[in-house]
Amino acid sequence: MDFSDSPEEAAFRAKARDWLDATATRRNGSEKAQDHFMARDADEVARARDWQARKADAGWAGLTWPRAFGGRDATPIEQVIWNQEEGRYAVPPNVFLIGIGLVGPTVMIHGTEDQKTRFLPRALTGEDIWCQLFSEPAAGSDLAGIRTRARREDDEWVISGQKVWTSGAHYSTHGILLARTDPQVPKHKGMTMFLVDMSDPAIETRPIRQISGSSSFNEVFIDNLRVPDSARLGGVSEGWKVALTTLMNERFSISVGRASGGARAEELIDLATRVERNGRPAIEDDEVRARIADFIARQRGLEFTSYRVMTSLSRGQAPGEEGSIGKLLLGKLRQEMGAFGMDLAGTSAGISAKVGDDVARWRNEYLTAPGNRIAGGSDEIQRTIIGERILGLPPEIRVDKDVAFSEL
Amino acid sequence: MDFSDSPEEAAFRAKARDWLDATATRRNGSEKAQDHFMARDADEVARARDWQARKADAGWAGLTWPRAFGGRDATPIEQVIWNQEEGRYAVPPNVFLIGIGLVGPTVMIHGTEDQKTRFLPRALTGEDIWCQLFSEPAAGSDLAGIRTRARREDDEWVISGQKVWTSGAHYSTHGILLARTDPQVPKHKGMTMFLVDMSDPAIETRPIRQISGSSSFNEVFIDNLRVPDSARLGGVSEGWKVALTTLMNERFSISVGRASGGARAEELIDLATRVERNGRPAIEDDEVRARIADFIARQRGLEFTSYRVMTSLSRGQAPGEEGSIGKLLLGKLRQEMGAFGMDLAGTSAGISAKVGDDVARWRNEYLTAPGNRIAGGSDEIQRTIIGERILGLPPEIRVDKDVAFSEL
Amino acid sequence: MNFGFSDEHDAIRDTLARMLSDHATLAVAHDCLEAADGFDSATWTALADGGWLGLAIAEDYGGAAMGAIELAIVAEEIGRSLAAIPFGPVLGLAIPAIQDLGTQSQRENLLPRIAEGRMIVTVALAEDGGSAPERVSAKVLQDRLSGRKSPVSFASDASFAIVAALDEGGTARLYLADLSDPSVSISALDAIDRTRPTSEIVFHDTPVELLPGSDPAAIRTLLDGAAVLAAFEQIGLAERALFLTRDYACERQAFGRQIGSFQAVKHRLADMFAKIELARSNAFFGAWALASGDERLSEAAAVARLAALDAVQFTTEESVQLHGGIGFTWAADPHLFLRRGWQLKAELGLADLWRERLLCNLADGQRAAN
Amino acid sequence: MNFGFSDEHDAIRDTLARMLSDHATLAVAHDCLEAADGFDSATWTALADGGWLGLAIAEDYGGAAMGAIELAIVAEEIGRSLAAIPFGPVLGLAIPAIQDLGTQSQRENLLPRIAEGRMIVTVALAEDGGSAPERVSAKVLQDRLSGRKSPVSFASDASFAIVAALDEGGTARLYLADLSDPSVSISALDAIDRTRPTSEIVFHDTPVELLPGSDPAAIRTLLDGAAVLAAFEQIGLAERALFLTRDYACERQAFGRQIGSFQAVKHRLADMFAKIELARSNAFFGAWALASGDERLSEAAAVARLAALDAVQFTTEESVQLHGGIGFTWAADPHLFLRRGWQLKAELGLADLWRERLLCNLADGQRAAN
Repeated sequence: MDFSDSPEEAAFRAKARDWLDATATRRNGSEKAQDHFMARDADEVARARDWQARKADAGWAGLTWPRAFGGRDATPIEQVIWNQEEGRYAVPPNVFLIGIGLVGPTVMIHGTEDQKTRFLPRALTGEDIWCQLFSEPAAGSDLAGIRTRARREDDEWVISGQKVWTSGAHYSTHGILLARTDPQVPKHKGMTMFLVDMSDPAIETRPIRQISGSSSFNEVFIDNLRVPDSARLGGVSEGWKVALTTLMNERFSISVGRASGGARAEELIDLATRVERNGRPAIEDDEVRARIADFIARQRGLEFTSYRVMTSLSRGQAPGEEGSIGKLLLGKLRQEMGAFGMDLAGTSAGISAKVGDDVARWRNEYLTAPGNRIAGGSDEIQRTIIGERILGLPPEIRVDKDVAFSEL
Repeated sequence: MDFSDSPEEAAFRAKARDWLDATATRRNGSEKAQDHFMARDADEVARARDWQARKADAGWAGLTWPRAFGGRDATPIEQVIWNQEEGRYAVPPNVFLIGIGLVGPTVMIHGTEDQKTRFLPRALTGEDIWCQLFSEPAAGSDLAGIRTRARREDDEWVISGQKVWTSGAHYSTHGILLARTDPQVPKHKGMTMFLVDMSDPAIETRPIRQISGSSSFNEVFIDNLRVPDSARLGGVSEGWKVALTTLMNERFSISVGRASGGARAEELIDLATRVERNGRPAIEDDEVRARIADFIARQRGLEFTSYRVMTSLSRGQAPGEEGSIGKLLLGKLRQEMGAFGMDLAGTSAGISAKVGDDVARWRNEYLTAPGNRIAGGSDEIQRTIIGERILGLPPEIRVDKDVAFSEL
Repeated sequence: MNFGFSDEHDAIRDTLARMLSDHATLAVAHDCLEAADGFDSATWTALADGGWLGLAIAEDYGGAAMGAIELAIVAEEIGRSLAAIPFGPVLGLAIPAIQDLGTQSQRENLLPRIAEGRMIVTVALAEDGGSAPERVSAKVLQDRLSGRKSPVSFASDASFAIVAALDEGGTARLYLADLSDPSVSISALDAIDRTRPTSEIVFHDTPVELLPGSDPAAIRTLLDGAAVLAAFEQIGLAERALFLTRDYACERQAFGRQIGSFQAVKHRLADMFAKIELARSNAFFGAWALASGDERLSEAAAVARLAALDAVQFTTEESVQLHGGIGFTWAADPHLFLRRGWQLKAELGLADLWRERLLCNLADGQRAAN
Repeated sequence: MNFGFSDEHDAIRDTLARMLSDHATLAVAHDCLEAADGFDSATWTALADGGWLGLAIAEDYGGAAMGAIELAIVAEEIGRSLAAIPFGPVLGLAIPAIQDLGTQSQRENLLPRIAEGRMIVTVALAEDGGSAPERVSAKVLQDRLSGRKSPVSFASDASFAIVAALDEGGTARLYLADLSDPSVSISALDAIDRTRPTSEIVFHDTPVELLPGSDPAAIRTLLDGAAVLAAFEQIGLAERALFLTRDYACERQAFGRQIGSFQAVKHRLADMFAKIELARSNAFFGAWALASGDERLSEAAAVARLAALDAVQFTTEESVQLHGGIGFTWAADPHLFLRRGWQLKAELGLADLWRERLLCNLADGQRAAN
C-alpha cells in the first residue's frame, strides 16, 4: 500500500508537466481550477477545440485509448496524474469527455470498421463534440422506459421523440442516441442505438434552467429525423447491450475524472474564523467544530475511496465495490456542506452581499448539489445497486420484466 | 385550544385525587413513578391484584368501559388524568392493561353473552390477568403469517404451535390466542380467535432474556391444547377481524396509557453539568448543548402530540394521523438519548460505576429502546402505515394476497 | 384540555384558504421570483380587503381583535400559499410591537393604515451578529438613529420600520423610523428567495420615535411570539411541499409502477410527515402559550422553532430529491418551497440561537452569558 | 500509487482468518459474555503460537518485524472475529510504547514474553477526564506512582501496565508498573461489553520505571497509531455485523418475500456498506501514514477514527433493528457487536476528542488550547 507515485508514475508525471509547462499557462493562485466539462459560449468551445488539437498532436489526447486508435494505452492512474497536472494550468473546459470517455470506447466495441474510421480520429482531435441522448422525461432512473421511436423505412430509420438532461447538446456536433425500435417485446429487448448528426434540422435543442440559475443541460426534440442504416451502432434490438457499455464507461470516466472541484470542507474553517455565532467567532463554537470535522472526515473518505478505485482499475479489476459509494455519498455531502456554509452567515443565511462572497458561493454549492444526488443514477438507485449487486440481496419485484413495452 | 383542564376535567381530577389520597401513599421524591406494566415477582402480582380490587370496588377500574360492563364511561382524557394522578402514588404495576385495555373491548364486540359474563367482571376486579398470544417466531411484522394451528375435533379445538413476545404470560391466568384454522385459503382468511386458560398443562411458558438483561417477554409453547368451541371468540375464520379490534384498542391503549416513563431529555442537562468534556463542564460545550436542545424539542413534540391524540379521542374521532408518529419517533429518540447519555461519560462511555449511576441508567435506556423500535409494529411498518393509510400512497406489491397459506 | 381547533377555527381557515388559492397561485410565485420586486401586492390588498391584516388588531384601531390561535391559522395558510407577502414582519412583529409596546398615538397613526393595507411597516432587528437584543449595535442619540441593519425584509415596500437600537444608556429598545427620510439609505441584497425583497438599511442621524414599552425582555418576548407564528407558516409550507411530492409520487411511473409504491419514496414521505406533525404539536403548545400569556412561552417558542426548522429543511430538500430530474429545474415548483424555507429560517434566526434560548431558560443560567 | 493490499497481504489475512474461525466463534463470544472474566485465553495462546502477537516486534526480541500494514490486517480480522482478547491494549499500544519509547532492557524483558503469549502488558492512560495527555493527573514522585486510572481494559489479566502520569516537572510521561505489587489495587467495573474485562486501578506509591522516550507528543502519536489500528478492528467488526444482517435479510420471510427484497431493509444495508467503505478508505490512508511515518499521521488517524466510529454505531444499531424481535434477545448475535463497538469507542476516546485533534491540526491553533 503506497500513497506516493511509483517510479513509473513519477516519470509519467514529469513528462506531462514538461509538455504542459512548454505549452500552457499556469493558473495563478486566485484563478479556480477548471472543474466542469461544459463550455459557456462559442468562444470557449473554440478554445477547447484548439487545446484538444494540440494535445492530440502531442499524444496527450485519449490517454487510455489503445494505441491502435491513436491513444497512449495509459493506465487509469496515469489518466488521473494527467488530470491533476493539467488542472494546474489555465485550460479550457474538457467538452470532449463524452466523446473520448464514453462514445469512443462504445464505438470501439460495437462499431463497424467504417464507424471507427469515421468517428474515432475526429473525436480525438476535437473536431467532433459528442453528447449522450439517453434520458427522457419519462425514462430517468428507469432508462429502459424510453419512448423515442425509430421506425425503419426502406434503408433509413425515422426517429422521433424527446430527450432530456443532455449536457452540451447545443454545441455538440454528434450524439449517441438510444431509441425504441420494437415496442412489441419487453422493454429491455426492443431498443437500438444510433449515432446522429446534431446539425440536422430535425433536431432542436433547448436549454433547461436549473434551480441554481445556470443551464448546463438541454432538452432535445427530435422530429422525424432520417438517418441511414449505417448510423446504427450495434445490432437491431441490441441497444440495451450497447447502452450498458456506454454506462460502464461513464462510471469509469467519473471514477478517474478530474476531482469534483466542489468546495473543500477545510474552507469552512476559514469562513468560521471570519463570522460570529452567539457573539464569538464561529470557529470557537463546538458544534461548528464538530460539523466541520465530520465534513472533513467524510470528504477525505471519498477522496481516498477514489484512490482505491484507481488501484483496482490499475490492476485490471473492474471498478468494484468501493467505487459505488462515492456516487451515493457525494451529493448529500455537498448539499449538507452548502447548507452549513449558508448557516454560518446566521441571519444572513442564504442572503448574499454579506460576508464577502461566501454566502453566494455556498448557496451555489447547495443549489447544484441536488443534481449530484440525481444525475447518473439517483441516490435511491445507487442504494438498490449496492444492495443487489454488491450485497447480493434479492431483487425488487419487477412487474415490467416480461411484458411487451406497448402493454405497460 | 386550551392546555389546561376544563372545569369538568378539573372536577374529575379533584375527585380522583381525593380517593387516591385516602387510599394510597404518595411516592416520595426519590422514588420513581411506576412506569411499566409487568410484575417482577409473585408478590408484586398479589399487590397489583389487591390494588385493582380496591379500584374496582370504588369504581376506578376500567374507567373507559361502558357502565353496563362495570366501567365509568369515562372520556379518554379522564383516563389520562387518572393515569397522571395515580402516577403520583406508590402503586404496583398495572398488569391488567391487556385485560382491560385490549381483551375487554374485544370481548364486548365479538364475544357471546356467556363470554361477556364470564370474563368481563373478573378482568375488571383483577381476578383474571390476561396476555396476548398473537406474534410468532415467523410472524412478527407480518402477523397474518401465524402458523399455530387449531384443528376441530368433534366439539373441541386442538391447538398446537408457538407464540412469542408474550408479556406477562408466566403470571397470566388467561390468554387471547390467534390460530390458523384453514390453511387452504389466503392467509388473512383462515384464522380464528380463542380465549384460553393459561394454567392448562398443554401450555408452557419460557422467559426471553433481552439485550438489556431483563426478561419482560416470554415464549409460549402450545402442545395439543384442547378447548371447547365455547372458547372461540367470534366466528370461525373471522380471526383477523377480531384481531384488528384488539390491535386498534392496543393503539388506543398506548395512546392514552401512562406516559412512557423513559428518561427525560432535561435530565441530560443535569448530567452534563456534572461531567467534563475536553477539560470543561460538558454543559459548556456547544455541541452538547445543541444535542440536548434538539432532544428536548423532539420529546416535547411527542408529549404534545399525545395531547392532540387525546383531543381527537375526546371528540369521538379515531386516534388519527398525529397518533401514528409517536410510535415511529419514540424508540429512535430513546435510543439516541441513551447513546448520548453514555457518550457524556467520555472514555467511561458504557462503563458503569463511574459518574454515579448515570451510565448504568442511560445504558439501560439505550438497550431497552430497540424494543420500542420493534414491538407493536416496527419503525419500518409504521412508515408504510403512514405512507399508505395517511398519505394515500400506492400499496406495496403483495405476492401473498390471493394465495392459499399452504402454498406460500 | 383541548388541543385542537374548533369548528369556528376550521371555518376561518377554509375562508382564507379559498381566498388565497384564488390569488396566490404557484404560477404567481414563479412570476414573483423573476420580478424586480417580488412583493405580491395584489394578494396583500385582497387580505386587507378581507379584514385579515387587522385580525389581531384591537377594534379601536380598525381590527377584529382576535387572538393568537386565529393568527396561527392565518400564518399556516399563508405559509401553505407561498404568497410573496410580509406576513411575518408585519403581522408577526410590527403589529404586536406597535400594539403592545407603542404609544397611543403610534397605535392610532399606524394600526388602522396597516389593517387597511395602505401602509407596510416592517422590522429591522438583525445586524451582522444576529437578531437577538444583545447583538444590537445601532445607536440612538437624542432621538436620532445611526447604524446599519441587515437583512431587512420588504424594506423597499415599507413606509416605516421598527428598528432595534441601543438607547443612550446602552439598552436595546425599539424605535419607529420613517423610511422615506432622506437620511435613510436602502440597498437591495441578493436573497435565496427573491420573492422576499431583502435589503440592508443604513441610518444616518435619522429622526426616530421610541416605542416606550420596549426593552430587551420585551424584544425577546416579541421574537418568541413571532417564532410561534413563523412555525405555523413553516408548517403550512412544509405540508404543501409534502403533498406536492406525494402527488408526484402517485403520478410518476418507473419500472412499471408508481414511484410512491417504492419504500425508498414512501418511507421518506412518511418521515416528512412525522417531522411536520411533531412540529405542529410543538407549534400548538406555542400558540396556546402565546394566546394565554403562559410563562412557558419562551420554551414553547424555542421548541416550536427548532422542530419547524428541522421539518422545513428535511421536507423541502427531499421534495426536490423525490421529484428526480424535474426537481432541480427552475420551472418546477419544489425549489420555491426550498427558497422560502431558507428565508423563514434567516428572518428569525437559526437553530443555534433558539437552542440557546431554550437551554438558558431551562438550565437557568448554568452558563454565564457571553 | 497503490492503495490496496497485495497478494501476500491477502495470504496473511486468509491464514489468520482460518485460525480465528477455529477458535473465536460467536458461541465462544456468548460464553465470554457470561463468564466472570471474559478473556478468551485459548485464542490468545493460539495467536501467540502462530506468531501473530509478535508480528510487529523486532526480530531481536522474537518478533516477525512486520509493519503497520500487516498489523492493520490482523486488527481487521480480530475485529471481525469478535475474539475477547486485548488486541488494542497490547498490540496497538503496549508493544509500540515499549518498542519505540522504552529502554533496551524493557524491550528485552517484556517483548519476547508478550510475543510468546506468556505475559500481558496493558495500558492505563485514561482518567475521569479522558485519555489525552493533558487530562492526566496521576503523579510520579521519586519513581513512585500515585493516582487513579480508569477505565483500564484487561487489567485483571495483565502482569504490567503502561501508565500515563505526570513527572516531577508536571509533564505527562509513560511508566511501567508491575500490577502484582501490593500497592496496586484493581477493582472491576461493569462495562457494556463484559467480554472486555474493565477495571479501575488505584496506585499508591507504586514503584514504576519511566519509558524514557515518552512525552506528551509521543503519547499523542502512540494514540494516533492505535486509533488507526482500532479503525481496522472496528471495520472488521462492522462488516461482519453487516454480513450477518444481510444473511438474515435473505433468509427471513415476511409478506411472502425475503425481507431483503424490501427497500427499507435493502437501502439501510446499502447505507451500512457505504459507511463501512468510507471508513475503510480513511483507514487505508491512516495505515499508509503509520507505515511510512508520514507527517499527516495525526490527521489521518483522526479521520479514520471519526469514520470508523460512525460506521460501527450505525451498523451495529441497525443490525439489531433489522433483526426484528430476534435482534433484541440476549441469545441472538447482534448485541455482541453492539457491545464491542461501544467498548472500542470508549477505549481510545469518543468523537469529540478526535474532532479536536483533527481541527487543532488543521486550524493550526486558531483556538487557544483550553
